[in-house]
Amino acid sequence: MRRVSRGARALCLACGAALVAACGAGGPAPGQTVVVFKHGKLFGDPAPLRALLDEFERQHPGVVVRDETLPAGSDEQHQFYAINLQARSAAFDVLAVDVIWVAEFAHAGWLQELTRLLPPAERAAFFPGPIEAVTHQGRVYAVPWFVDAGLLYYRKDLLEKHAFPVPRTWEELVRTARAVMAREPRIAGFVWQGKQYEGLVCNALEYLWSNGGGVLSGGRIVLDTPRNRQALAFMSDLVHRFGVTPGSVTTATEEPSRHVFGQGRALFMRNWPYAWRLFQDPGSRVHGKVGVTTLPHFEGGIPAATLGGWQLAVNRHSRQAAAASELVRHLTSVQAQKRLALAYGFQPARTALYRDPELLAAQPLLQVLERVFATARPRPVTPYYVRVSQVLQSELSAIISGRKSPEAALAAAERKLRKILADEA
Amino acid sequence: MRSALRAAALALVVGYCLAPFLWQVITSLRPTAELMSLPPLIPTRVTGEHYAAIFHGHPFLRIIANSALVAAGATLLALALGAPAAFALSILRVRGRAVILAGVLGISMFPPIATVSPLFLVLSTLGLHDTLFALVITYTAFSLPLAVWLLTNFFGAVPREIYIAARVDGCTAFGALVRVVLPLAAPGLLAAGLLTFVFAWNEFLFALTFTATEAARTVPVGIALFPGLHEVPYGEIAAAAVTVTLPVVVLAAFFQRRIIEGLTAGAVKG
Amino acid sequence: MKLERELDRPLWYLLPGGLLLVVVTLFPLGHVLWLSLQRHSLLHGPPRFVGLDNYLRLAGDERFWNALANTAYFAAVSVALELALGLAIALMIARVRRGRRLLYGVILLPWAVPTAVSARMWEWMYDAEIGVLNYLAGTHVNWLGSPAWALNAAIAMDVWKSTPFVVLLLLAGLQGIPRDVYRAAAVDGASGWSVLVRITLPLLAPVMLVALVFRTIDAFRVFDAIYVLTGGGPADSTETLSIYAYKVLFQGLEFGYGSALAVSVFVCVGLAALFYARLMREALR
Amino acid sequence: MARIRFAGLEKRYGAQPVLAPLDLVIEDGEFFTFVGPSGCGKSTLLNLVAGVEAPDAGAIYFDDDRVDGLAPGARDVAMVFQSYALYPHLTVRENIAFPLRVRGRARQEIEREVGRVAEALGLAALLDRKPRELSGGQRQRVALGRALVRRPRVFLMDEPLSNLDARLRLEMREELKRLHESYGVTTIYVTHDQEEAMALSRRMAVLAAGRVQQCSTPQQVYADPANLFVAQFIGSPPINVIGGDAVRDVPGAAPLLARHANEPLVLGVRPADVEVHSEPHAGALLAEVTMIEPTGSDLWVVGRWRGQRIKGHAAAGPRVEAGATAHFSVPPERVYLFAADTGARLRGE
Repeated sequence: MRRVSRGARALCLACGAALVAACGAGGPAPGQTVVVFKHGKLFGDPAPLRALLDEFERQHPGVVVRDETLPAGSDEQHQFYAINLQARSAAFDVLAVDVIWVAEFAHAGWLQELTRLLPPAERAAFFPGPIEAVTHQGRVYAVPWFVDAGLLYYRKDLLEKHAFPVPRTWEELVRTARAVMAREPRIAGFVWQGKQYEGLVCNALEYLWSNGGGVLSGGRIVLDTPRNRQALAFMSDLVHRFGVTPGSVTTATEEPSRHVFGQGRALFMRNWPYAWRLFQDPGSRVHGKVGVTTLPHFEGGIPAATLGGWQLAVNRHSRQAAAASELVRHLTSVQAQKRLALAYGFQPARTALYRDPELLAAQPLLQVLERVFATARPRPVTPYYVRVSQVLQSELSAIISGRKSPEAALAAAERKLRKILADEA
Repeated sequence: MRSALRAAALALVVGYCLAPFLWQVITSLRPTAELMSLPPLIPTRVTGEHYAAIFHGHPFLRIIANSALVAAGATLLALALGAPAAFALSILRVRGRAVILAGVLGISMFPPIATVSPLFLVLSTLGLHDTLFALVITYTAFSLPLAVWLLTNFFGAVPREIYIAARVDGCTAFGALVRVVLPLAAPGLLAAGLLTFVFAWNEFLFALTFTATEAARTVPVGIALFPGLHEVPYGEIAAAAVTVTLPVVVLAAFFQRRIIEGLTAGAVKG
Repeated sequence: MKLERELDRPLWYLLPGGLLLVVVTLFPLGHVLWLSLQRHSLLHGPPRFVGLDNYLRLAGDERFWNALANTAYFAAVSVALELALGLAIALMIARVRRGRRLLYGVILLPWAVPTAVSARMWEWMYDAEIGVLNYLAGTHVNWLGSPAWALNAAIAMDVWKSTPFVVLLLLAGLQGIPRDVYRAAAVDGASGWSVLVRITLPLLAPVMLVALVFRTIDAFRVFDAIYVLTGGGPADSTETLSIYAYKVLFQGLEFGYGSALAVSVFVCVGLAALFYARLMREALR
Repeated sequence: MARIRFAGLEKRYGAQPVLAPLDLVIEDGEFFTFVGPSGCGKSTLLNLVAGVEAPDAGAIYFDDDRVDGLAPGARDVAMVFQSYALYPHLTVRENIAFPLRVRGRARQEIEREVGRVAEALGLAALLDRKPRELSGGQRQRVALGRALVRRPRVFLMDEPLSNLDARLRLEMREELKRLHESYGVTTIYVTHDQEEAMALSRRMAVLAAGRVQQCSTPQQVYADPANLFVAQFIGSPPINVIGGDAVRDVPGAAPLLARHANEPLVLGVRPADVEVHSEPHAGALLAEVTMIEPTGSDLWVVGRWRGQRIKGHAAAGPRVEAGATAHFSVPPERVYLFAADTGARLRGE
């Protein structure tokens, strides 16, 4: 093809070369087994994690651990794993899995069963929520690594100033918020995440569970119930009747709500634990004025928080399954979780660590978090979670944007979710 | 009176086009403290902290380099493949050229969403996911129809006798293309090249799906997904947006006559 | 002299470009059509041929119809505004002499800025609490957060970004009209308005039609603006066909049903193109 | 140099014949012209010789080499175009040097040859100008220079002078003739201007609808036309044509008509051979004068005889006025006879 000018041909060669280089470093030395640990980018210095992996290599001579990171975006990691696991790739052995993927990947037969690592006796050492998330049809497919859950942030100074206790129930929260809003200029009562995305599902479930409701029970959709209608009506009223939550909640994700609270322009906020560390910064306008507790519940309901965090699993097509399982055991051990907690501020999945004096000294918040994580529950554990979530996102958004009544939205959601389960069966 | 009215209207048009961009520039110079509060429309003091931040914290330079490389690569390839095709269609007068041109125009209407998933699957299995090469090839293919269409119009303006003269003077067909037709149609090549470059510089859907890390991430995706896990630095986003817009604006202003030629040749003869 | 048969056949020149187009455009389209006839979800086992099931599901999927309605509304309103505004601006600046280069540079700016980047700019301006639009207008409208406003906000941004394209096309069309046509009209004593209606617009019609085609097809393919501005929310009020297809394909990883959605976008664009092609042929006759 | 031979050369566009099978030989060094109205196939023939178009049948030989399969560049043919076809982006020097540079000739050789040709065509002062800075005549000379510089075997000229103004055209005609005499390259010249063809060519072929009507020397074609088309096309002002029954009344035509008593005939006589007198004259037709055309050197008189137009050359003597009658003498020996239906020439023995 003499027509393609030399320039174009040179370009293709250059890109080709860049491609080859990108494929990674040289192969292992002969006789060594290489365990590849794939996980989302950890925000912070990679050295502590590397130290843990080196320690593992010392304990298991002949085993080399290569640590490869993926972009932080949850969607992108989800795509990466699905593409490679479906293509039966063995390019990685241990993978960090979001709490909502375990059921999906296990159902697709991509994860090695790890019940051996986490026999029933051992499970009590972890919080119940994560354990429920990693169990599929009675078998364990991942070991909880670290935990995340929804919290209630409140302005300690303002509550003391206006002599209000920390609210235990949603009704109490609304009463307190309206009272303080009346006295404090330009302050929102309660900010949270209402944009149409995964975060909205996390927020809404906390209302449903704390009113004794939910989405799934015994593998069946139980959504359109009076309790759920009452819970979501309340959620909508926060915006449209009580005026406690600004209308802009429909575009708010974690960061915008954290900004509003961080600027001192909100009394209460629902968010993940990461925000606490940012408020400890002396430069923050709310430094020292912020308190954290479990989210309120409805009268007669139970406290509940949506579970997040990451679990470690082993690739079903891995050629070093044994070594990989050992690595998972090592990384989820008490010592490992403690060192990771100290280094990256992760919240350990093992309950024992929440009474470890050294850790408590470094992170006093852990005391509160222990109570929160005890009540933390995984989002509906089903292999079809992504489709379920897409339906919930649009119906919940319809409720808080005032486009549909809670009753209509719940009815539509129930119909669609039933169809999905029937469709997939 | 009429001229005053016309001047006011012009000011309105210029304001309409520039205002959003100007506000972005102001935001990018606004100190973080004042970022979130609006009473002061114009910041009390100007700071370059955001510009420093985007090049320090985020691999922003790499993202700009990626975009420039991909856009330049796609432009070169699109011209390298488009020019001979347009030459065949306009000067060599290949049979059935009206059908081919209509087909090419048809392809240029393809919505990216219609072909992004199979391309994604194929590229992933070929291990080309998250590589600049994947973007270059895709962008070349998607800008080729427009490039061929424009170049066919521009080559059409070259008198046929000149091509015959070159052939009679001893050039092969390819020789005539390189020595005579291309130099004469240089303005056209530039116009088509610019339009291809701007298309590749602006493209978002393919970049979003085909790239994962800053190894191949381009500007539009880099800015759309700018915030890290915890931070939504509006100041830095503004700085990034301004930094990214300036080169293209300079390019557009400098080559504007060519771009307009390209648009008109493409459209008016459409 | 030996009979040296020069390989002059033009097909060799079309081959490289054609090959690339086939491999990167036609083949994937064929593949999408094939995928749309299958139940192919990356998460749930190997693909299975299911014929038109995906299309039946499409017909029954109210979210598809909502997305189609949003896309059609987006296309119709944005294109109409862009043409009207574009024509007004083109007529206004057609006779500017001084500073013409600078003016064209300014007008080119919105078109040169990547859509995703301008979406971030407008998202910042549209912010309900600290956005400059609310501040200047003294209002407190939740532009991107309320179903009533969100899609219109996206349209406003698209109009800002794409009107320059229309202005440039129409300017080219205006320059195409020979000067002496206007001189003749002046001699005939035609006034400003009748010159516009009886001469300028008719002569500009073909170019306006081309602008209409380009813009409509682009509007039907809209993805960047919506993805960055609202992600399709709130309550799917800004979810267009491309956005819904993207979610099904790359979040739900359902390549079968997602491909059916992608085909629906392709069909819409195809119909629009055919409709205009016929319109154009009549206009040119 | 080359002796050009066409053997059954034929060209069709789809089913429509553009060039009927042509068998013709053009001698080495000859200046041969193809003349005919537009669309008669002369440009197609030129393109076939140049190699830009491929024939549907037949062959072209330069001396003994068959060339119709070769690429244009490989035929060692030079061509001058009506629109000059200069390379606008190259200077005069580069334009003239182009054919040599494409063939990879050495730099000094190129400089020497370009200098030689520029000198010969008076272009030395213009070498560094771009084509758009030159006048029509100068551009035409550059086009000639580009053709001459490579000493081709054959020169092809496609109506090179028709874009020039009348006076410049005559000047260039002389220059072409002078150049041909000094270089003696076999030249095929194509034009629709019969005057130009006759002035320049040693032999010429009159073409109509892709078919050669007549091929011989200009004088022969003028004096002894093979058919009515040739007679009407060649010679200006165009030949008088008298048809219908009036033919029999033309005085002096009797001996010619004798042999073709019953065929429908057409009679032709060139205006230059018809003398117009105010007084009666032997063997003259009496016609009413409709128009007078003074052309400086002589005076043309147009009359109407038996409803048909006739044009003659006014001899010296009293002036003939429009509206009056005059006597148009028709010398029998200068009359041509054609068959009315086929236009074929009929010769009296």
